[in-house]
Amino acid sequence: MVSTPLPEPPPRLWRTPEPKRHYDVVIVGSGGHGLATAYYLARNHGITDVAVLERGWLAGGNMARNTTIIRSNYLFDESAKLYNHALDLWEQLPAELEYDFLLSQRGVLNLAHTEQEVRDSRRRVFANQLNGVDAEWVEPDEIAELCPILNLSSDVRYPVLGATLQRRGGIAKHDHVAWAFARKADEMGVDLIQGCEVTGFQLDGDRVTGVQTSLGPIGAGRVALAAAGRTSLLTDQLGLRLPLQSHPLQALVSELLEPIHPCVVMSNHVHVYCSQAHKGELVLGAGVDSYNGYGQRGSVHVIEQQMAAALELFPIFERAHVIRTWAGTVDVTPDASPIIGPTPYENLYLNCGWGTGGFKATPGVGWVYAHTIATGEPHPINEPYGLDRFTTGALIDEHGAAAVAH
Amino acid sequence: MLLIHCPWCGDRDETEFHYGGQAHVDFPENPAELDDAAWAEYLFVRDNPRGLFHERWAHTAGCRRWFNVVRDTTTNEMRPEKVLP
Amino acid sequence: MTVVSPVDQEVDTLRRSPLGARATEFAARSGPAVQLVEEPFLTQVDLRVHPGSPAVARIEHALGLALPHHEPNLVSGDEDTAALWLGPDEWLLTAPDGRAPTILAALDDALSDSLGSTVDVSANRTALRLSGPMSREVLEKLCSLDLHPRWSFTPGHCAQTLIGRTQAILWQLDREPTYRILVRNSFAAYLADVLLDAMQEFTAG
Amino acid sequence: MTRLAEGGRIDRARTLRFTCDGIELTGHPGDTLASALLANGRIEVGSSIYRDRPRGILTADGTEPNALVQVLSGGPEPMVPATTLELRDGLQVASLSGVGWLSNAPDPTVRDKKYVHVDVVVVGGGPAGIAAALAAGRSGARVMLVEQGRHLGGSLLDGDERIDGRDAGEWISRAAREFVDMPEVRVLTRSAAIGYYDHDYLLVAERRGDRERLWHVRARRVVLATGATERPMVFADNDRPGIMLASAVRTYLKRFAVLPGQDAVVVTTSDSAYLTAADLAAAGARVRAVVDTRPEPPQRLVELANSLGAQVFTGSAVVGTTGDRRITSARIAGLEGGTPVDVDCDLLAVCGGWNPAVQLYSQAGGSLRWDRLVAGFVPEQEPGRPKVVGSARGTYDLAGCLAQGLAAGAEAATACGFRIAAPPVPPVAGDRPVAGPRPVWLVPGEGEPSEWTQHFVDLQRDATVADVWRAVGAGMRSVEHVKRYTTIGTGNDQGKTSGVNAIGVIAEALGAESPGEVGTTTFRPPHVPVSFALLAGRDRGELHDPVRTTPMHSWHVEHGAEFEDVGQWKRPRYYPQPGEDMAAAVHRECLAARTGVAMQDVSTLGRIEIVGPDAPEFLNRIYTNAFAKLAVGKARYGVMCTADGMVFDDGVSIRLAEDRYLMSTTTGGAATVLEWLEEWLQTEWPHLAVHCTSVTEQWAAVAVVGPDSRDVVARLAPDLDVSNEAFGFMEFRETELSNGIPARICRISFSGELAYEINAPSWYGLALWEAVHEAGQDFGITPYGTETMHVLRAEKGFVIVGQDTDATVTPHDLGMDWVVSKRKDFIGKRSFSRPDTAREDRKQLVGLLPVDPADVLPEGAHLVEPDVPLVPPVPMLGHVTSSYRSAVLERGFAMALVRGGRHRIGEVLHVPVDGRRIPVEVTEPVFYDLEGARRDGR
Ligand SMILES: Cc1cc2nc3c(=O)[nH]c(=O)nc-3n(C[C@H](O)[C@H](O)[C@H](O)COP(=O)(O)OP(=O)(O)OC[C@H]3O[C@@H](n4cnc5c(N)ncnc54)[C@H](O)[C@@H]3O)c2cc1C
Ligand SMILES: NC(=O)c1ccc[n+]([C@@H]2O[C@H](COP(=O)([O-])OP(=O)(O)OC[C@H]3O[C@@H](n4cnc5c(N)ncnc54)[C@H](O)[C@@H]3O)[C@@H](O)[C@H]2O)c1
Ligand SMILES: Cc1cc2nc3c(=O)[nH]c(=O)nc-3n(C[C@H](O)[C@H](O)[C@H](O)COP(=O)(O)O)c2cc1C
Ligand SMILES: [Zn+2]
Repeated sequence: MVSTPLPEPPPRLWRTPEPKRHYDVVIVGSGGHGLATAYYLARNHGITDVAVLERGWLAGGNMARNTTIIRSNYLFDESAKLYNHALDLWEQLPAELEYDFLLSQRGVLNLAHTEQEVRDSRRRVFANQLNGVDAEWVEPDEIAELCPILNLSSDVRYPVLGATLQRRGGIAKHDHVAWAFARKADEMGVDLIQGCEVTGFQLDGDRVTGVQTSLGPIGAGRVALAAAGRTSLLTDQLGLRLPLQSHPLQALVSELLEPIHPCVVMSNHVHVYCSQAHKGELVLGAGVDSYNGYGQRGSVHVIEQQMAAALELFPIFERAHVIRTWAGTVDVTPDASPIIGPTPYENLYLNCGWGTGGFKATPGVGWVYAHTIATGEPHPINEPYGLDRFTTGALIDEHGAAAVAH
Repeated sequence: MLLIHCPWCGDRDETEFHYGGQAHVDFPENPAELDDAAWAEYLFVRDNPRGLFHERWAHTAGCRRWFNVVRDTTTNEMRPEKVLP
Repeated sequence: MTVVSPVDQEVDTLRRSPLGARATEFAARSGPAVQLVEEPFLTQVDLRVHPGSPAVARIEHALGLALPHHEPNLVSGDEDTAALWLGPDEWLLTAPDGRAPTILAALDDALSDSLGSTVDVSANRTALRLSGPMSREVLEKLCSLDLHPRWSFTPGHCAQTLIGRTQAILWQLDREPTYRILVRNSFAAYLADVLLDAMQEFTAG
Repeated sequence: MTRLAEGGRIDRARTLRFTCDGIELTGHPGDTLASALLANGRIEVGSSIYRDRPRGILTADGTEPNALVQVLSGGPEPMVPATTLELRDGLQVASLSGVGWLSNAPDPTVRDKKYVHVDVVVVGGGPAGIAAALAAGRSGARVMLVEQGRHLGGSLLDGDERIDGRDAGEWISRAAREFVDMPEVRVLTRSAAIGYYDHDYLLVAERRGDRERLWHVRARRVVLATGATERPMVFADNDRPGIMLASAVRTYLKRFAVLPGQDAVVVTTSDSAYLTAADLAAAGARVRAVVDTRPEPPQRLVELANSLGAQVFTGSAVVGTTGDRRITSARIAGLEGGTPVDVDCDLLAVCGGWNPAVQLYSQAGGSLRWDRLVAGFVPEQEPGRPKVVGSARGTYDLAGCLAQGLAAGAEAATACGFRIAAPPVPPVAGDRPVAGPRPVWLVPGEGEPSEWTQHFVDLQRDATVADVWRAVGAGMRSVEHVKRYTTIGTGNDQGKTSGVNAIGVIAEALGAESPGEVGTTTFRPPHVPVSFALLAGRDRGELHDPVRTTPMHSWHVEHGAEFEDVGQWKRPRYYPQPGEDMAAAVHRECLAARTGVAMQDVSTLGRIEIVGPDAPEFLNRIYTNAFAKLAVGKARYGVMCTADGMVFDDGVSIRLAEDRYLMSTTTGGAATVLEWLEEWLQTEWPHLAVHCTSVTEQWAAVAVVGPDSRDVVARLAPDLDVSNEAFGFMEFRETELSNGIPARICRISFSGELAYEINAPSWYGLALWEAVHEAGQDFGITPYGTETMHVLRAEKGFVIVGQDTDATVTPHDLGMDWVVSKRKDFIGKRSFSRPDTAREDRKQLVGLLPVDPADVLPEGAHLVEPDVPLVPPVPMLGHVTSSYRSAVLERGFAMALVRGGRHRIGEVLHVPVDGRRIPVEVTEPVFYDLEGARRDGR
């Protein structure tokens, strides 16, 4: 026996309740965000008459598909606040949720391969440090110690010139994170209803009073969307057009391998990122497929390029095997930052646009979104993330500022 | 790997093309007259349907022409868009 | 077009083609199955004109060449002097070294007041000649076009496409098959490298 | 020894030596590692991943969950199924327990890719696939037949069927010969179709010793003849070595002449395992019992079993086993009760039923349906989806498989324009009607299912019935949840043997009607594992990404330049002389440009010719400043913005003629700008008569910079009047250089000094460079790289797009209001008046002078108010975009984007670095030659 099994999940997770006719709050979508929101509505605001409606199986969307990278070393103040809040919560969640979902703060390296990437990276590190985000700039010799399998030779197409390091960053077992939230939310009385697709809204003028679902109408005091890639399909029902485009995003895993890759490595330029999950599989991802798509499948050249990139960085992966590839549907905004806040419709709230990087925000966004829903006002952390930024021009352009996603 | 029909060069692999998003979004006649919201709509808001989507591609590695197609965003089935008058 | 402009011998010796220094290497890595050589300094002129323009007839007359436009991806002429379809209103005219001034003058005359453009791109790309019975097999490792002779790609066809990770103009010259690949200078070394790499299967001892 | 005296497709004349776990063994060409191990009497492989239970070879193909080995020889490869690994001389392997390992040892394997187009691709070279390829091939269509195994034939290789009056093997050989004679048919064996992508794009992984090839197959029609795979049964202790799939036992007997056991029990849910019993007996094994879950199996089969001397148990199953490192007995009990019987055995051949291999059909977007009669998931056979034939769709009789194959092949070819009628189906013998199976998902054990911790469902993941029960007990209803809770189906084998059994068990746990109600999990590529290296192909190392170089590159290399990656280009960064570091070299290069003359290779700048009567109007719309009125012969600097008003490229454009401009772009931006221009031209302004042609590589260019540059250019271009009066700033001239090179010389300056950019057709690039170098010798002309270029331009406050800007910066933010036309409209203009974009206190470009001139600020550092405590979160005012030590100023200086920066000029701010605060004065972003006198030279 060379491998240790994952910790056994708890024997009780959730009920399978019948939907009631009305809830104080209906959350659409049981991804990590919907579940964390339900949990914090109950925990922080005492609101437990809540249903989370899920068209498929619980947490079967992007929550089931992401490469589980957690970090908070984003450039802009707004982002640093949001993701660092999430990171603080991550650290206390295993105890609080009484669930070992394998949070592993093994450190995240973002590699820089060009002089401009070095400038951008160092800019981010300086900003992080002033924002209280643990971040360091590391030179190749230090990288070699952190991740010995990286090819740090100067004799490669795009040599590694340095990296940013966030030691508190890492990974967690995605499915179990969702189940941990689900279990506690369920315990506190939240109804998790699967196989229930929201197809439209009940309206009283500009006030949302409930939702139409594949299981019939359900009334709601407030409706909170947490539907990720399908958000705009819902808002289309109201004629509310959002700056969202849904793209396939692919990822893949290798067979189980003995521990070899001790941290998380991301490279924007060579374009791949990789970690080794707890069981031992290498988990790799890169960028979205170029076109819009809801098919949860992508094109193979994206995978091939990703493999070529992986081998540039990690020659030792040569004979590892891909055993499975898959895709999610991610909702991308023009500035690669999320939208969290109220809508022009009374009682309708929006959380979307997380694109390729919303897993790490799960507890943080649950917290502030719950606050927004409970009080009707954005939490200070999500204040800048309103829809109006696209009109005023106050984008939070993490993408434009050359920070990496995921 | 999508097989995309360039109306000029014929069928080519997706890797020869660049995606251009929704088709038929015209640059406003007179941007100065638009209010901020309408301008923001032009800049940032595009349809994102599940199902048939009129979209643009550019044959960047080939003839460099832009053209429109209709694609089903769930199955990726594609057909040429009828050339509009 | 019959006028051959005299090539200035002295300044000529100052020219270097992107792969000029690698000729012996190419020869050494070629074999009976497949051969690679650079064909430097071809005259190349990019012509843009609407296929319905009255200038087209004048241009064809001046060049002594049809501008293929009824079907895409076709070449008229021969490997010496040719017009390659690049797009619905775009052709690449090729000719032996040194003809650009005469071609440009002839085209500008023929275009006269009609809309269009001509640009000398002779130094923008170089050409690689890939020939031998296995040359199609070599290309199939790098290029996703259907190169099967019975179907779409035969002598007299050309296509702008990707070869490996670079864009190129692929032109089949004859049935052997022989291909001429026009590639932008800065990508020429890369293209040569990937071709030589793909050839190795058929040329290695 | 368990190798039979004769038979099999092995070459007994030759012996291959190999080692497993250090033990030396032998086999023959034709063996797989698994068959060779079995022939050596070794059935046990690595123990199980989590429970340390002994495990043995279960299958004879790529569905193997247990016998995954680490190949040690020839570049270590993890997790290779022993059942598909072809034996070769010197092979060394080690057994694994579900986890492999990686090593850096060199890998001799050559891997490449090939792109092919076919009319019809047939996946699977069994009878159905061969038939399909024959019919399609005879039409003249381009056909590809791919078979993952070593030989064509599929399950015919293990049987005794006869086709067309001959041995099936002969039919296969005849077909193979016919394929060879059909020029448009390509047969690939040892090649697995691993992925089915949109628009009928298949990936086929071929493996042939040290050569691997990934075929990219674009097909017009696809026929899937992937066969069916056998599944095991779920009973207590069903995982002991010696328990094998019944069909695998047959394969070992027939293909490899290996008898995996002497005392056999056969347990089955359908007819097919009786053939295994017969073959075992024929090979000399004792078949002690045949156990059939069906109360009334076909009488002829019962008679057959009896004739073999086997005791037949009907309506029964194996409910448990004993044995330490190998099975020693099977406990047989009636499914409706009764006293169990223990039968000694060293081999238990199991047939839990058959799973049509529907994975590729599902990957293709096809839907599956549970078929009760087939007792498996079968393809729905929807129109527009690939055609599935043979046992892949649950057809288990040979005649049916052949008929479907021939029909599908003909139909596919016809659909591609190669008309052909389906050939007649050859008569078949030895093929028997197949009676209905009786699957048993859960063989009863002791106690409750929740306690059945030794009823294994997924051998590779060590997951049991108890695990499934636990998942369902926790509240899970979906097969997807159970998969993730138990990890069933997530191994190397992707649940090929365990998947449907798991679904059956879940159905039982949920009390569902049938597995169909539960449904499958999603099938995803790759169908069989494929190495990272094969997917990467040749795009590695030197071929990873094109290296773009200028015509002068060889000179730079010879002269010791250090290079920088800019986009795909290699650009000289600086030219160190012996003993110099970058700072010293840059200092020297800068001084040369400021005090004498220096030269830089600027051939990498993007260049686009823009031609047509509407070119002036077009550039007016693209650039923020006006270009329509630029005089012919003159040059102008321009900035372009995206529609949301952010700077995205800049450069100098010159007007060659009334209707012709030559635009230059940044090195990295060339392709993007050309695409941008085409997009606007074609999709927004098709009425504008303008054509764009990329001429980046048409031109080589050398910047000649410094007060002595005029003299150098005068020497170079004797025909040119280089006086200020005759050749003004931002003008260009065409001339012939002294060596005869035709050149276009432009007076532009990115350094503030008198400077010329000499352009010549790129084939003269090296000669041009050498000529400039030569002409400048008397002036000590100094080649310089990008780093010096950066310093020089920063001293003058010129921005570099992408360094002093990111996608959040407007021209106004850069203090470049002068470049923004008030009169005309252009792309991005409307965005400037948005509330946030119009804010006065946006981040604006300023200069910074460290109060201590010795300080050089780190680029990327942030600015803070002097009195702010450095306790996070520290409010930041902006960041340093460019920072250098200036040779002429003899001090550090920087440029920065600072909130409300224009109004802060004169203020002192702090730059915190490593806990230290560096005080800096905010200045205008021009540091040198404020009045701009130097651009005209001395
Ligand atoms: C391949 C991949 C890799 C990624 N890697 C990372 C990473 O490393 N780090 C990181 O931080 N982020 C990563 N992400 C992004 C991250 O997964 C998402 O941003 C995040 O999961 C989105 O929030 P969510 O969990 O709530 O979304 P989801 O899990 O997608 O939840 C949305 C739910 O809404 C349901 N739904 C939608 N419409 C309806 C409806 N009409 N009615 C009812 N229910 C509905 C969906 O079924 C779904 O379950 C990755 C994403 C992908 C696809
Ligand atoms: N219950 C039964 O009695 C039973 C069950 C199964 C099969 N059979 C018999 O088996 C035969 C079935 O013929 P068939 O042609 O349908 O199937 P087959 O099993 O004979 O052949 C299928 C072939 O496809 C190959 N294959 C599968 N997936 C592949 C992939 N992704 N890439 C490349 N190759 C792949 C396999 O290696 C195999 O050789 C019939 O003779 C039938 O009687 C009987
Ligand atoms: C972090 C992570 C690790 C995974 N590890 C495995 C694995 O070891 N084996 C496996 O088969 N799938 C693995 N998967 C992929 C899932 O099987 C599955 O493909 C993914 O959840 C998407 O669902 P779908 O393929 O069913 O659409 C993993 C997924 C993630 C996000
Ligand atoms: Zn085209």
